[in-house]
Amino acid sequence: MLQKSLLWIIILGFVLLAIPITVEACPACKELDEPIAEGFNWSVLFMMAMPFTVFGVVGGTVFYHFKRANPNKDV
Amino acid sequence: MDIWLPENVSTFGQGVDNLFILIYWITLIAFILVTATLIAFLILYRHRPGHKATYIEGSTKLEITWTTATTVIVFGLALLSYPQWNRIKSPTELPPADVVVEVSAKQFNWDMTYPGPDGEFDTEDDLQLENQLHVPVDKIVHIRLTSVDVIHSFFVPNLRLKQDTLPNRFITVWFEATKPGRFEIPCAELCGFQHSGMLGYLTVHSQADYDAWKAERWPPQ
Amino acid sequence: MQDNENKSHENDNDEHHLPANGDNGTESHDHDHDHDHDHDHDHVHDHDHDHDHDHAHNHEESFISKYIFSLDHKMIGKQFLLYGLIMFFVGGGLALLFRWQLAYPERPVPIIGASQQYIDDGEVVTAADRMWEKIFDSDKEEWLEVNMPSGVIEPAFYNMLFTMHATIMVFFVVVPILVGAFGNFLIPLMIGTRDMAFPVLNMLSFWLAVLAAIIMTAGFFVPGGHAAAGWTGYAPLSADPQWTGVDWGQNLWAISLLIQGFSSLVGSINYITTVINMRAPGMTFFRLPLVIWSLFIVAILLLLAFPVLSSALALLIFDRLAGTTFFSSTAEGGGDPLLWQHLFWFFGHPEVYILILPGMGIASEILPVFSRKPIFGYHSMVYAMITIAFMGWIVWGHHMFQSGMQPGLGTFFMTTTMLIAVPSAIKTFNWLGTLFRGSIRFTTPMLHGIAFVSMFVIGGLSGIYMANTPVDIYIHDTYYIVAHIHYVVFGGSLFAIFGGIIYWFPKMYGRHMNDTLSKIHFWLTFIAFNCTFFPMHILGVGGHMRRISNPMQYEFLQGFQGINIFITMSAFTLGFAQLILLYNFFWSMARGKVAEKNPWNVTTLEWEAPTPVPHGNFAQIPTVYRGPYEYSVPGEESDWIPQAQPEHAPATGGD
Amino acid sequence: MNPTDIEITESRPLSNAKLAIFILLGAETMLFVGLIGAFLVFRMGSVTWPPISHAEINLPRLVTGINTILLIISGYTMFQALRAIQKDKIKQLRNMLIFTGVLGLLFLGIQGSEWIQLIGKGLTLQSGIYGGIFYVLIGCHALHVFGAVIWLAIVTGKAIRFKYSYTHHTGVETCTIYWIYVVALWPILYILVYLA
Repeated sequence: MLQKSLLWIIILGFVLLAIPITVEACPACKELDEPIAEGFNWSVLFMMAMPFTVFGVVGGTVFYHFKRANPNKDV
Repeated sequence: MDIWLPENVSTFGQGVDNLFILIYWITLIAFILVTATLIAFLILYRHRPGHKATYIEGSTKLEITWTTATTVIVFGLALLSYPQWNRIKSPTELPPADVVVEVSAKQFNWDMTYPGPDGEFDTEDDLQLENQLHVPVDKIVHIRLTSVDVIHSFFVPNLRLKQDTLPNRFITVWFEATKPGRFEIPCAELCGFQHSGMLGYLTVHSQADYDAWKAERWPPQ
Repeated sequence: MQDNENKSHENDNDEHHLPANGDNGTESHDHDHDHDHDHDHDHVHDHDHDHDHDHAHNHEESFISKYIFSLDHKMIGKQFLLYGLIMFFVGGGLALLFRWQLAYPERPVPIIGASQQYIDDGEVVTAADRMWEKIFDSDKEEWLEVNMPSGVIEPAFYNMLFTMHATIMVFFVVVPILVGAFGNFLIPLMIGTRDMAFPVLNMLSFWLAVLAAIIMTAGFFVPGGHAAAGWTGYAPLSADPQWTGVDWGQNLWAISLLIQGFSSLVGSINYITTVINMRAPGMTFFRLPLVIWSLFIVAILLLLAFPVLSSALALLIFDRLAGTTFFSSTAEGGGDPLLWQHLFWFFGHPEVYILILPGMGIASEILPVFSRKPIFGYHSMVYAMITIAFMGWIVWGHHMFQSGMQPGLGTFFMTTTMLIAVPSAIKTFNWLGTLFRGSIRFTTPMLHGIAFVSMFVIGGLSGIYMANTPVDIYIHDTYYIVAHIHYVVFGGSLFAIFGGIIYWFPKMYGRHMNDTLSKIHFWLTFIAFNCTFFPMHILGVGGHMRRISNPMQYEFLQGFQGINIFITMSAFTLGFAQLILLYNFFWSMARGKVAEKNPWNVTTLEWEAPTPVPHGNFAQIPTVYRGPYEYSVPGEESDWIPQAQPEHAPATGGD
Repeated sequence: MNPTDIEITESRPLSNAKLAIFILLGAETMLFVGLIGAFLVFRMGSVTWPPISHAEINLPRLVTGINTILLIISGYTMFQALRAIQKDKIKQLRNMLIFTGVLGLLFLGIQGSEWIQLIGKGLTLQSGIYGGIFYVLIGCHALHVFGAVIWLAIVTGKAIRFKYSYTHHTGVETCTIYWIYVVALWPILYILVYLA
């Protein structure tokens, strides 16, 4: 379990570190004076989130059904 | 690497090269370590009569060690490259221009437009050149890149500069050449059947030569 | 160093030993009554319980239902393998053609170019010529005249060649073999079930793939030639026929990939359902062999990635055929030239992991078996694969560093991309850990496995250069990228494929592949591969752009011509070496040494099935008692304990 | 010592068919993610939306809003159909299925007539990205509704021939999941394309 949590902590750390960089850089995109940059920003954020959402929802549904059927069983 | 990398003639090129060389050493050491370990293991633990494998399922301590080590190294590399990247590409850190040239890519040529004596584009005194880019040495040059048809890529190996050109959009890149000379500007993005051979030339003049060239070419006011 | 977690799993296991009532209730197995495709299952069961051996003989099937429209996962797997190998030679042949042009620009290609000269003289000389004449009548001359006048490859034709080389290799070779062939053959066998969840869909998946391949190859022979915008098909180049002169070729390219998308969709639904729902009793997720884990993860990636490509392809087709302007900003009210890259790489980067993850899985199978040791850090291997897969979704922008995206996004994507080095390093170190204090047998599959690890190390390390944005400014779109992708996909995936073919050949065809030929093939491939692709790093550092047909046009590249010639020579050797594999494959299928049930002494379930594997795979569904890599367990007499061997039973040594 | 096949499959809490539908919906979502991603680039990347060239085009928000409500009702009736068969009420199942199908066809019909009007007003597939992405996005959903209606017709046909029972109705279940997915997707597209 330890490796798993360690891995996730590192990933989380990286993402957290990356976010301020992006945010900080984002005024730069506005100074490009091109609204199209705005379009890509939104699209990137949306598309980045979706695979995780879809995987989470579908995986969660399946997991819920399995857990409800056998609360104690290891799948 | 110096024998492989073409001569660098831009101010920011050394930064790129340094990062390249740093990564080169890091990856070389990593490669040698891993390969040496691999070969050593292959020899040491080859199958011999009477020799039995040891049951080892893994080691959390080791996993943590190498996970942390790699993370530190790659993150260190990332940190080192932020300033270089911003210096070259960030529009907020664009140094003020001494010379501005508009480069419009088309199948299969580079159209260079100089603003002419009045310093404004889209006026009558603009100077149009095909595949020839002339700039003075030690001066900051802004290139306004665009394209009339498909995506091309403005690549000057000696400047360590590459930027795709997009139709109907302007992207400004900059460079400051440190040495006079004639350098090639290939197109680095597939742009059609004559992509190979789409080639321009960058001529870096000394200030005096550049003034002479200007006097000769630029239409009188 | 015992892993605590494994222990706790073992305790869990005792709770769900299933009741021991194997032989009753066999006739009332109307399970899953609600699905149409399940007759096949019922059919299978009747057989299995009636006859404990040699089911295949009693199974009355016509040639067509057995070999062509087969519903059996093993046959479909073999069909995918054959299909992938055929396309491998098509794709490889294209590569050799354009390699010739790179080494000797403007010189006629040998053999093909030569025969063109014979035709010029009015002679038809070779059998291939005669066949071609029959098929295309006199069109061949016309076709060659357009694409290869006097045997020299035209620049436009050159673009078609590398476009198709990459498209075929990515979509029609590596994915079909790794996912289609190994996935179909291995998943039901290794999780201990009789077939895929939906055999009809499985068959559909294969035949859709064949249809896609036919459409893709047909593109060469339509007027205007084949797609010539690179395998990435960057719009606006691909969006408007006027930029490339290619009309129907590009449309067929897009249509073919749409069909391929359907095939992948159907296949991945099947894989995911099978892995979740059909595992043998006791086969918990953390007892799955790593190759099944990798295929499961890849199926999820394919499922979620391919539809995005489909949407992009749909927009592209609309642009080309319906007059929309999604990708061309030059038109009135036009769209955005970067949109295609945005959508394509959102699919494209996960696709890269689709190409490599099953290779990792296969290597993780082969290494423990021939080191006679458990895989080092099973759990961290699984988590590393999951991490790699899901990181794939947040790094796609690194393909667009120089495309004109905002530099701020570039910074973000660089950070996430750099991160992928971490799980990749974990995997590499774990493979090394697997070899540590093992008892290594240098069989041919093992050689391929080791080659996979070492080539993957080079491919992975060279990726760091590209991930680094400032360095990427320089090496983007140069041969450095070409070297990197080939070290990962050829050095990685294809070595895993070769290793996997040789390793599972005894189970697939009941015979061994000829070991001498396999070894010759391995060493030739290994050396020629490195000679072909390693110098490309040097070319890339020299600034050699990819996708140019004639490097001699550039002054700064003329010094590299020697390297280019060397690469071409090596590439031809590499191509020749694959003929050995081809010959060995077919020869061994008929004449190879007959294999026993479990020739390599492997613990996983596929080796529990009789050889050749009958319809329905197992006489009885096995029950799984332990993890997949129990080799050299202390205190055991035998150095391997099969997954299906009950607790505390005396160990058996193979057959 | 070995369990039989029947025990293995029956021990699974989700049938293969239902599981496959959930997985399929994941892929369907990603198809729309690609199209919506493209839409966002255009929508958020434009200073004015609709673009100046289409300023006079008014999307029929009200009619489509009513249409949205129709579709949501059809989702409810579809759910009732499933509830009916779970309570073994075959007749109610049949009625609800037919009702749902009619609502679905009505939705498609209204959409179609709107399209004809819009094309008449000059909003076509060729009129720049505004028209293009509108027809592709809404058309893709309409195709899904169309597919769902065909599926529903098959299920209804089976229901009329008494093929389903209290214990035996996965066909209805999978169709319901798909239908509700298509219904649930619509309001998102409606808000994105018509209102935002």
